[in-house]
Amino acid sequence: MDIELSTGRPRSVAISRVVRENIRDVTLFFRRQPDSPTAAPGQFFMVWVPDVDEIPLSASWSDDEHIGLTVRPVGEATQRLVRMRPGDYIGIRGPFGRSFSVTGDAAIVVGGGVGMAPLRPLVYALLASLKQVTVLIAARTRDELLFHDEMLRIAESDSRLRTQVATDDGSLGFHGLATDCLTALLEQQTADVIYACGPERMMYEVYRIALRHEIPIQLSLERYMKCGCGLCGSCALDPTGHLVCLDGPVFTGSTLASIVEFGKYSRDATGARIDEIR
Amino acid sequence: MDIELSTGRPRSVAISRVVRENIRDVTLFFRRQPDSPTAAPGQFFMVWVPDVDEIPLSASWSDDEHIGLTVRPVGEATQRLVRMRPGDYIGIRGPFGRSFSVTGDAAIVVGGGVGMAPLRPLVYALLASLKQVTVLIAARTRDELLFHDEMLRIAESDSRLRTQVATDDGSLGFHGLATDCLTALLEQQTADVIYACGPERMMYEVYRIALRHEIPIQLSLERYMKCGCGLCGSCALDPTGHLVCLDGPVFTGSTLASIVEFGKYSRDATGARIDEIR
Amino acid sequence: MEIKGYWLASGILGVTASVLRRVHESGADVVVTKSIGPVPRVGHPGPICTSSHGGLINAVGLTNPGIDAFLDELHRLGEWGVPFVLSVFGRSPQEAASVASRGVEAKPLAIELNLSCPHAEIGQVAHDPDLTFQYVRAVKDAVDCPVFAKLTPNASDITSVGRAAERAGADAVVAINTVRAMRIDIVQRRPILGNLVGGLSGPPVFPIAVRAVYDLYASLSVPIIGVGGVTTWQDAVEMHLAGASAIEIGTGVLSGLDVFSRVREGVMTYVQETGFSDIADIVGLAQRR
Amino acid sequence: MEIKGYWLASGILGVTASVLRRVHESGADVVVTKSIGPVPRVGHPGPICTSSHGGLINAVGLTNPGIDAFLDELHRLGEWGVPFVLSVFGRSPQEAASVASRGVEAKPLAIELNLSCPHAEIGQVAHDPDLTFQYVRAVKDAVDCPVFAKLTPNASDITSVGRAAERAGADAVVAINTVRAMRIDIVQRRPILGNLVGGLSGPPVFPIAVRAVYDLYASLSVPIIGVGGVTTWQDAVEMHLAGASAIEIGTGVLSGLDVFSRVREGVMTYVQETGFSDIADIVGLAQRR
Ligand SMILES: Cc1cc2nc3c(=O)[nH]c(=O)nc-3n(C[C@H](O)[C@H](O)[C@H](O)COP(=O)(O)OP(=O)(O)OC[C@H]3O[C@@H](n4cnc5c(N)ncnc54)[C@H](O)[C@@H]3O)c2cc1C
Ligand SMILES: Cc1cc2nc3c(=O)[nH]c(=O)nc-3n(C[C@H](O)[C@H](O)[C@H](O)COP(=O)(O)OP(=O)(O)OC[C@H]3O[C@@H](n4cnc5c(N)ncnc54)[C@H](O)[C@@H]3O)c2cc1C
Ligand SMILES: Cc1cc2nc3c(=O)[nH]c(=O)nc-3n(C[C@H](O)[C@H](O)[C@H](O)COP(=O)(O)O)c2cc1C
Ligand SMILES: Cc1cc2nc3c(=O)[nH]c(=O)nc-3n(C[C@H](O)[C@H](O)[C@H](O)COP(=O)(O)O)c2cc1C
Ligand code: FES
Ligand code: FES
Repeated sequence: MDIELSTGRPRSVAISRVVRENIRDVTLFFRRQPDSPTAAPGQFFMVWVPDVDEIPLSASWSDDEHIGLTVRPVGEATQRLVRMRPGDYIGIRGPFGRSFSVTGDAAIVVGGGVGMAPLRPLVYALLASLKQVTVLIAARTRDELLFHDEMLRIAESDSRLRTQVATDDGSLGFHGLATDCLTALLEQQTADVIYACGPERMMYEVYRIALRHEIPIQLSLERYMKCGCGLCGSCALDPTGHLVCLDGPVFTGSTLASIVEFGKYSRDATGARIDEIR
Repeated sequence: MDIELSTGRPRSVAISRVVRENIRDVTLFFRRQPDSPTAAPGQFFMVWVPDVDEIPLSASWSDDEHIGLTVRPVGEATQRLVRMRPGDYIGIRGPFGRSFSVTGDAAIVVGGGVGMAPLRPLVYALLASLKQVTVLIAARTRDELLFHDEMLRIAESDSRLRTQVATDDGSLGFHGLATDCLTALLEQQTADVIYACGPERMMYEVYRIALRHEIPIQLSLERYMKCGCGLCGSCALDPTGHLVCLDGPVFTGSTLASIVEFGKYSRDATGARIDEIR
Repeated sequence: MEIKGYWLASGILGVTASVLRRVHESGADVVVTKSIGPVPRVGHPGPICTSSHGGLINAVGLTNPGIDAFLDELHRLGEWGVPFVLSVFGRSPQEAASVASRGVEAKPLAIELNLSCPHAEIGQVAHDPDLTFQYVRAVKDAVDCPVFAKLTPNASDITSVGRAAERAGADAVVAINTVRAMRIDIVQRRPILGNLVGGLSGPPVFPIAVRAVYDLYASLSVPIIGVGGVTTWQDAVEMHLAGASAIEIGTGVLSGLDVFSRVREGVMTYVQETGFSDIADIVGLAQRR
Repeated sequence: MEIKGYWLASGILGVTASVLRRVHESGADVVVTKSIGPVPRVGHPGPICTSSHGGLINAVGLTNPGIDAFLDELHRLGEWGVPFVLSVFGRSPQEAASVASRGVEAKPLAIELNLSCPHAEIGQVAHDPDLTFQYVRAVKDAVDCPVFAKLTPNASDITSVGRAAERAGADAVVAINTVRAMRIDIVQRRPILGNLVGGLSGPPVFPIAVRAVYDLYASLSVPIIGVGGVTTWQDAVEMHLAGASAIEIGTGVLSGLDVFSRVREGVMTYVQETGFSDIADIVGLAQRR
């Protein structure tokens, strides 16, 4: 048993670069410690925000030299993070969890809001494996689209990537929910795998659409996490006891079929059930 | 720092065979644990004698399968050991210490009493490296000679080994001390290295003889040992602070030249100086 | 209940029925729940854990949804037939007793009274024999099922505390909880854990636990439930020989949920190969001599 | 004396002047002797040490030749100009004081009062603030040099004991001594150490020591000498940040006698690279926040 490996110790890293992605989200970069592994698409870090808390954040960027985390401010920890400047310190444990697996030949990738964070490296991984990829970026409004410009730029030079936008307010692309856009998309094209990350309500609908079309899916779930490494149990799913931190955060449709709480309820910081999903 | 490696934990092994070597000494064999190293000639083990104590004993036999310890009963722990039967347990830590190094072309090996224990594997190592070896086995009386028959047997088939015996009472071989025998020997033949183990009084004389003849020597010293691994300090030598367990037990003549207590005094179990050497 | 086998220790994964069932199905004979208090409790801010020189330090801070919400989980465990022990804590003997008496509705095999969390304010109970006596007595008076007292290695004299628990009617003692510890980040120059200090568990505390179990076995007549740093069957054999009738495993689940069956199988093989007929036969054997 | 630098901890190699000089020449700023009592003492039968899960357990049992014989060694240290602290113990405050007052003949930099060996009969002193006060006061009254009180992590409340030592006039406190522990041989089914129980040291106890130093620094005004599990410069920085002015290294010598200079150089580089001018500047920095 290697506790150093499975749990780790928060290691302080200085923010090297801060990139504002849209009116809400900010990407923080730091140098990867040479002796720590790179993060595969879908893996996450436990991020120590000094004086506040430690929270899970997906790697939105991971190469030999740098790691990037894209943060949406929703509470104290994330607000503190998006205000950070180069030179400020955060602590990092990880990467943790199971990554997306690259399968099939034609993929649809559905990202809602900051859910695009783990999907960004996935798109690169899919293209590197010579797949056809349609990425559907959804947000409430055009100013909140994440990684849209970057995806457009890739698509310009790589015809295997197609981009599609959906905004709730119709300010760009499809006017409506990501799920309605996906349904429309599946009338024009087919796919042999769907990847999604975003609000659970959205993912639950994506799951049902995929089920209807009999397309395999992989979704990245969120649950409250205290340890990130299979100790505390706060991220356990009913009724199987799957742990989001260890067995996820990426789950396949067939696993999700056995998770009764998926799309229905989750738990708060005390472990109490709350009939609320994000 | 690997405490498992440097200090170890006594591991219980069952005695597999007991061989009476002469009227005093007994060799105990046990199976080597597959994950523990073999002992080089001159290395020793800390041997836990249950209910009594843990004492240092040299490996007199070490191959892939077995380790042998040759014991002379002098007090409670050693008396308990020589009464052991196959199936009885002892605990083993080690091997510890620096071994003899095989050098030169013609060696003289001088063993006094149970001092032959670490020299037995040395003789084999020297012969394996194609050296000329003269082994001088000394004891108070012929019934106390250690490994004499074995050395004779080797010498029968390997002309590079010559054996010589000295007994205090003249019951076999040279009548007199090992050191007088050595002096006589050096009148007939030369050597480019001398190895010795035995009572310190003997070794001190051997050291002086070698000095006089300008022959390099390696001696295996004994001092009271509690830890065997450089922690407790009970085996430290004046005035350099060399540790017999870690820097020895085998020392070269040039190191011994700086040890004022060599041949003069040692320390008892409390660390107090005693003007007595064995 | 019979005190034997390999149990999940309190606080590791123990906050929902689902995961406790999974741990049981993966091989734990009995699962001990997270320590539950009277009301919901968020616990300490993160980081709540860090590794340290081969061990783990945690300061979860008794995060729990409170006994009312937790009863749902307990009832589910009951429906599923998962053998469980309910761990409880309280800021006073009365509070602990009231949590326990609500909890026994769900028919736990036993109540484990956590008197010993080194990083929550209730940590000091099991330092004091008198206070320990009061807690154990209050809970014993309130419930019909067996009551276990969980002790801390941070007490000057764990055997006095164990004897006080026994006098008060504890049906077993559990030793040990985590050892007071702390890590400091040398870049930011501040303690790592949100709660600053925490409790050490895992392999480093194993010999501390063995010693506590050995000492307790020598001075108590109730069974000892050993816990602390067990990750292999060799560790478990050692803990049994020291005097543990049953063994709880916490941090060891990081090596996989099959740790319980791996340990059980190893111990059973040991017991057979050494000519004993039952694990119970080796309990406390290191005490002869 | 100035309380700073990297010292050899008591009981490791510290029984003769020769080896203490060697340790000093290998890089230890100050060497602390083995704890010395009034009369020769053989200590416990072997085995006196065993490894355990990354740590070391010892039960040497205060082996020492007694202060009379040891004075020769101390005088030699003096002649050789080796900076040394004399560690002493006694079965009563008077006995400890008498050993100390004999010892000061040899002009040690300070007396370190071992109140805390967990495997010898004197182990219980530093569990009790009153007893600690009496010992420290008796030794302070008997000698002119600084007196350090060495504390045990096995006490329920190490800071109360530390405060008692400070009130009695201790010039510094040393924390920590070893942690109560035991290993059992599963083949022979008996405790391994000749003394059955021993004290855990080395990396596993590091976070226990950090926590003790941190807590003591927060409640005392005398300097803290940190000891326990330090083997790297990172450990040492952490210990300084917790509040240690000087650091003793014991088990860490197993990694080589150059451990003192390796640690010192690492800490100095750290201090420079982080913009401080002296190691003293980082002592206790983790306490802000
Ligand atoms: C595997 C995983 C990957 C994630 N990746 C990203 C990402 O890349 N970018 C991003 O912006 N967000 C991500 N999140 C969500 C992010 O962790 C939460 O937004 C963050 O924890 C909120 O903390 P806060 O203090 O800012 O808000 P709070 O005020 O504490 O809470 C706001 C919301 O966040 C939830 N939350 C709080 N703490 C946690 C926690 N420790 N674990 C899970 N949820 C929590 C609360 O339940 C609440 O719904 C991810 C979550 C998970 C589980
Ligand atoms: C490196 C080394 C290798 C040795 N190899 C052998 C060997 O191969 N065969 C053999 O018979 N003997 C060997 N000895 C000597 C052996 O260790 C002692 O004879 C033994 O320790 C005596 O223990 P006892 O309880 O029988 O006697 P005791 O009554 O305890 O003492 C008898 C004598 O042995 C010395 N002694 C006791 N304990 C120790 C100890 N822990 N370390 C060193 N000396 C001690 C005492 O000082 C005394 O002089 C070796 C010693 C050393 C240091
Ligand atoms: C993350 C974590 C949470 C814990 N929570 C509790 C708890 O709520 N109640 C309790 O009695 N012990 C708790 N403990 C202590 C464990 O039950 C156990 O006594 C200790 O960890 C030593 O065992 P181990 O080394 O097998 O983990 C917790 C330990 C850990 C690591
Ligand atoms: C073999 C050994 C002997 C010790 N003897 C003493 C002693 O005589 N007096 C004392 O105060 N501490 C003694 N100690 C405790 C150490 O001085 C130190 O407090 C403890 O080992 C923790 O530090 P470390 O982890 O750096 O070894 C001894 C420790 C060991 C390992
Ligand atoms: S976050 Fe702790 S078990 Fe998953
Ligand atoms: S025997 Fe302990 S240092 Fe050599």
